[in-house]
Amino acid sequence: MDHFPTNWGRPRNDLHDAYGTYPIHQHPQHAPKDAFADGVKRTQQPIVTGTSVLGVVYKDGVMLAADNLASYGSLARFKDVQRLHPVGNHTVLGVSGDMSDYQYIQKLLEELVIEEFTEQDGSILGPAELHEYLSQVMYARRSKINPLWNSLIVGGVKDGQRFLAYVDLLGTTYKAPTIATGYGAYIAQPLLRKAVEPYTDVLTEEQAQSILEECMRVLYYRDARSLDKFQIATITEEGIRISETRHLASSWSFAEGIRGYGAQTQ
Amino acid sequence: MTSIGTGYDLSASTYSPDGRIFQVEYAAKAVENSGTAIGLRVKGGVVLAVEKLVHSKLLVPGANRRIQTIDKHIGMATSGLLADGRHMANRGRDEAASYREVYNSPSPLKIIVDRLGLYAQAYTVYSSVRPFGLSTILGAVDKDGPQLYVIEPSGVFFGYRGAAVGKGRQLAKTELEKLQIGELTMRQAVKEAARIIYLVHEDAKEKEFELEMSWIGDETGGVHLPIPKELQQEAEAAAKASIEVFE
Amino acid sequence: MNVHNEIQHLKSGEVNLGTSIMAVQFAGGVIIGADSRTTTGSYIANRVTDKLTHVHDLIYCCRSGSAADTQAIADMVHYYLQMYTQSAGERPSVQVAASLFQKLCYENKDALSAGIIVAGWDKEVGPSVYNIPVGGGMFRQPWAIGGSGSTYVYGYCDSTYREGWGRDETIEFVKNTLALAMSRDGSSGGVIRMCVITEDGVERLFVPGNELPKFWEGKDLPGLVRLAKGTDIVPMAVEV
Amino acid sequence: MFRNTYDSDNTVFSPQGRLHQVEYALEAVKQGSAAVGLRSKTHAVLLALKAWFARFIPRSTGELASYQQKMFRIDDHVGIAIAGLTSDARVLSNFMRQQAMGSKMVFNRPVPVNRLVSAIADKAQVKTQEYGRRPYGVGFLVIGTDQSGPRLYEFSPSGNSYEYFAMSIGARSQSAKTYLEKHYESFADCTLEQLITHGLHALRETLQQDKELNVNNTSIGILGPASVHEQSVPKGGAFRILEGDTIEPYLKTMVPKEDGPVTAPAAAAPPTEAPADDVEMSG
Amino acid sequence: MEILSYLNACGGHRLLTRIPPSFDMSVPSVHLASGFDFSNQIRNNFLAERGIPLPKATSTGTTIVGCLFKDGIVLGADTRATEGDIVADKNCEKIHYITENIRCCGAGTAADTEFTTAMISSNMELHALWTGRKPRVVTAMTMLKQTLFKYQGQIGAALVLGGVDSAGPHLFTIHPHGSTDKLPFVTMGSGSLAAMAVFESGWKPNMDRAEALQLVKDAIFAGIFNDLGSGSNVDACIITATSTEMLRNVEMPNQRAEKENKYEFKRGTTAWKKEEVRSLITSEQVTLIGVGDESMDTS
Repeated sequence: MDHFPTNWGRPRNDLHDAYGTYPIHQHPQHAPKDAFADGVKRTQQPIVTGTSVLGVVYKDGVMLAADNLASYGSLARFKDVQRLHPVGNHTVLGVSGDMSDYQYIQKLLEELVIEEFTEQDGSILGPAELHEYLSQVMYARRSKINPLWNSLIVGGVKDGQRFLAYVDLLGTTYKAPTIATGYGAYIAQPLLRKAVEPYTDVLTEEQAQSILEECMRVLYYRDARSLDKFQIATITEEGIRISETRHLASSWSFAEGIRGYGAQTQ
Repeated sequence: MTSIGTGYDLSASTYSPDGRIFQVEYAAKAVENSGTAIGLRVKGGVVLAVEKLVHSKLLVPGANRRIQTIDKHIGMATSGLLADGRHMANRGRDEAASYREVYNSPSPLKIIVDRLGLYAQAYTVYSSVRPFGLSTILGAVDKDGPQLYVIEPSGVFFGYRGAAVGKGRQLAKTELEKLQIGELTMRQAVKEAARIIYLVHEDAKEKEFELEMSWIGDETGGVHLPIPKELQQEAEAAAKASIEVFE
Repeated sequence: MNVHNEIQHLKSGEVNLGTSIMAVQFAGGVIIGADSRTTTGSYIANRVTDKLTHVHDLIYCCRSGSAADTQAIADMVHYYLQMYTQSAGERPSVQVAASLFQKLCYENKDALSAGIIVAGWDKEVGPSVYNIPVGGGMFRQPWAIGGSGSTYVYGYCDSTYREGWGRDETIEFVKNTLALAMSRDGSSGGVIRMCVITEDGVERLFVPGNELPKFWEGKDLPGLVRLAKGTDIVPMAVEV
Repeated sequence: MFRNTYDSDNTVFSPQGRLHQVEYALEAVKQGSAAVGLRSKTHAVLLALKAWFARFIPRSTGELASYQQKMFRIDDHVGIAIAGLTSDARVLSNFMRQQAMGSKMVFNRPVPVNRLVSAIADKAQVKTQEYGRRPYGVGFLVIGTDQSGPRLYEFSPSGNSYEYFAMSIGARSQSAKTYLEKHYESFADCTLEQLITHGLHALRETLQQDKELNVNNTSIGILGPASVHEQSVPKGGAFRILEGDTIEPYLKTMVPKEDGPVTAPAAAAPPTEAPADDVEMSG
Repeated sequence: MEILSYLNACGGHRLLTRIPPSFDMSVPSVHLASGFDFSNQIRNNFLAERGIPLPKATSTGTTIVGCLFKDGIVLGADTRATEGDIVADKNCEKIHYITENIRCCGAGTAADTEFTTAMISSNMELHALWTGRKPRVVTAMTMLKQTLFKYQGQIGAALVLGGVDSAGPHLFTIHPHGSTDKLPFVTMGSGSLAAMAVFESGWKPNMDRAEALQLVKDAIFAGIFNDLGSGSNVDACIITATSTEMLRNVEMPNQRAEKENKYEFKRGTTAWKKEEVRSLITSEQVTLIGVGDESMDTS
């Protein structure tokens, strides 16, 4: 019991002490400060970054693709980074943006999955639940003026439902049959809209794969922060498959005859 | 127990004239009245089993689990006050999560046991709280292989190859000592565990019970999981058969 | 990721030759080489650019920096060298060409962003390579590298270059250096274009983007399968 | 119960390892009027006996007298019936609602019922271990649905919670329990109407001699598709509480009680002096 | 005057005025230079820093493309013109005439593309008359890039120039700062990424006329449907050695649909409770005086 009458009648904070487990003498005397209390300035730009992630819905599930590059400014710094992250057996997260924030998100999700597992009650977090959770995390962080500098695609299949949705550093969310982040939103999205959106219920896995590969190729041609090594994650009713690294074929032969930028011919 | 009623046994913060803390001993009594729990540390893993006393036939069989999961690789069986068991498990999860948070890797069981031991001990030094009426068996497979520990209400803990707590612990320990525990496979250990729980229960002639078992090790990929249904049935059938032979 | 900023940048329209360029002299001539990427922000506006610019019969330049600035400079030098040839009645030397570049670059240094390598063959000294970095200095070198990608390969060049190489060895050196720079520098990439300039003329060489020399580029990542029926939990990771 | 040395504080174990304060709290649950819960493969129902506020309101006010609230809606998929201190129940049910809303907001999923029950059980456990607090004086029957269908749980002030096929709590609940134990194996395949009839039969067992179940003293909580007697049921068969005239058709389905075989033996009901009224904090 | 000349010295065209080595810029000019006047630039930058923004120039969010094929060039453009977030013109023309065999698509500041191409068109005409030869695409390209470079990006024109001349088909892009690219397929404007994606996945060498036109249409569609700055219809222009075909509004994918219903309310839709008719006419008795002879003459 708190014997200071001034502390009585305050609203409870179940978020802070949901189970009333604080030993009595340790009850916090002060409510947590709000985000603006200190007037701190936060660093805010991404440092080591991953570029576009693509996601499509097809006949049997959802497919994501991302290359294996983490850039440091214009330096192609790490060329074997996996940006498709499986969560449980029904969901894959595709991440572009800051790689340190991505690792932090991985940690959050790991903690969440373990919490869920330790309940041992058969209740499982599917893609829709994880997307909702991530959107809450992202929005909460941007509201503290300290965003996680990422664009995320959450894709999965659970209970016969295909799920593909987006959330970014502002907490913006949307669901769509095709999603592309980063430069992919400008370059791959038009191709995906045309090739996938009218056919989500008929596209086969092979077709979806070749569309994604084609988009990854165009991105490799046109995005200066991309790489010709990429992976594809396929999520179906059976579970998750993430491919080993694949290498993009590219075509350059038409360039051989080009000379100069204007009148030059030699 | 000559000190009962003298007033030296009303608080965990009070010693009796002969230097005992009766409240801790009383807490241990709560364990002694509770269903037996055992753990076996064998080749490649750990097996946990509890004798779950069924106080009503309206209970849903298989629900109301008494073996809990602390982390992917850590399981926990308790004997004593059930609600205290959940409290301890929640604390264990917090500790395991906090280890992961800092070190980004699964915690060794020793660390969790150490922290939970300290936690239990803290409840034995203040008059404002009571000790946990709880003996806890913790099993895990960590980077050093299979591990098994028991934490007592006083906060002390020891590592074991075979451990038993609760009402039937004496008989169970005797049975465990007969086994070449280190030589058992996990599957053999499941059968032995089932047999021991059945034996101990038979001995006490208690009301109905349900056998609950779990394992961690090579068979589960290092993850703490309930025993698969078929194996459980097989083990229970064998246990029942052995009891009949025994009789 | 910061697409919005980069699009802003894109709209402002400055086109950059974030580049890897190179020139090396050898006994009989010079090899010049360049990647083919032109970017606005991180959008590749042209993936097959020709950054090897003809300014006279046996004199070429490699351009890095602003596309507009370097094209304007090269066009002017091209014009002056034609005028020079007409009035002097002979081919200009590489030194003359390089000096014109330097003059333009130095006198307009505040308005320009151009790093240029001039190379070629003349009858006075044979093969020669001049480096004219941003600011407008002029430095004759046996080999020169430039552009944003060059910062990644100084060590490689220093440890690899040997005097006395022949044509083919020099070509390999240029090709490998550029491939290394292109693989690390996001502002460089595409194909490798090279010119072999000798007394006899200019020979163009072309290495398509899918046939570049390969160096270490990280491991290939393994695949992964998780069945929905299986446990939701992955086995504990064991560091090997 | 006799006064003993070890029963005045929840932080004291008796030499037998018992916690008398917690056991007394369990008695508080028995002071409340009875509640019954049971489930089939498709439905879960709660039935409760509403005590009349006779103690506070003179009988002469007749119609104006109010009945105690025995059921609370937690979320679309969860409802509870209570027995014991109503004010404690309100604190806990409010907490449950917050947990349910939290789950909806953060994960966009209905909170798993077992976790909801465990959460209040864990809260209750703390109140059995620290000085200066008393254990909650209320027990719950919680019905809910999750991916595997309808569920029924009991929560008690000791911090324990169990899942049952059928259960009853509160005054004279042992009589109802006896009825349930006798019939529970048939519940799984019951229709909603049959299930409610069983529930009413069980609840009837807890009545004092001269009392009958009627539209005023009975509440029915339902989870699952609509019954033939229901007009407008929330989408997906969400939890709803039936009171007053709407329960008339169900009361009619009860088989009149014959003295003898159907009734549980009188000895099974624990003797109690307490009135069936709910205990008030101030009382 | 001194300040003015100092500002001119800092202005965009300093580089070019310096190029003839004989011209000495160190002597302050007393004449205002022709063309754009940048004398307010520093003041305006200062004002912008103080939080007074400059009015924004009208810019065409645009998709323009060009593509080489077997017999020549196909150019394409959308037809949306925007002012900020307002669609100013739903069917403007972005493929500008340079000469009969050369056309130029413009993106960027509308007025700049309009007037720059018009000026070059005029100069090309004069040049052709002067030389007596059919105009060449590189000539137009050189004029354009030199003009744009002179103004150091201040003329916001991003162009796709295409045509066929004695040396064959040619296709260029010209960026606002004056850099050019020579490529078999090009895109420009805010929709350039979308359009380029279509080219990168669909272009092949030596296409026939129909294939090339379809590819150009698809590229413009990608801009129209994916880029908010582009919209409305597709214009195309096919230039071969023998002919130039301007295909105005060759595709119109955004026609307004016919309304399915009339949304007029029937008489009596609104019920009323009482009806009252009041005469608003005031009648007056007028006595005419002297009717007859003195009445006004009317005809």
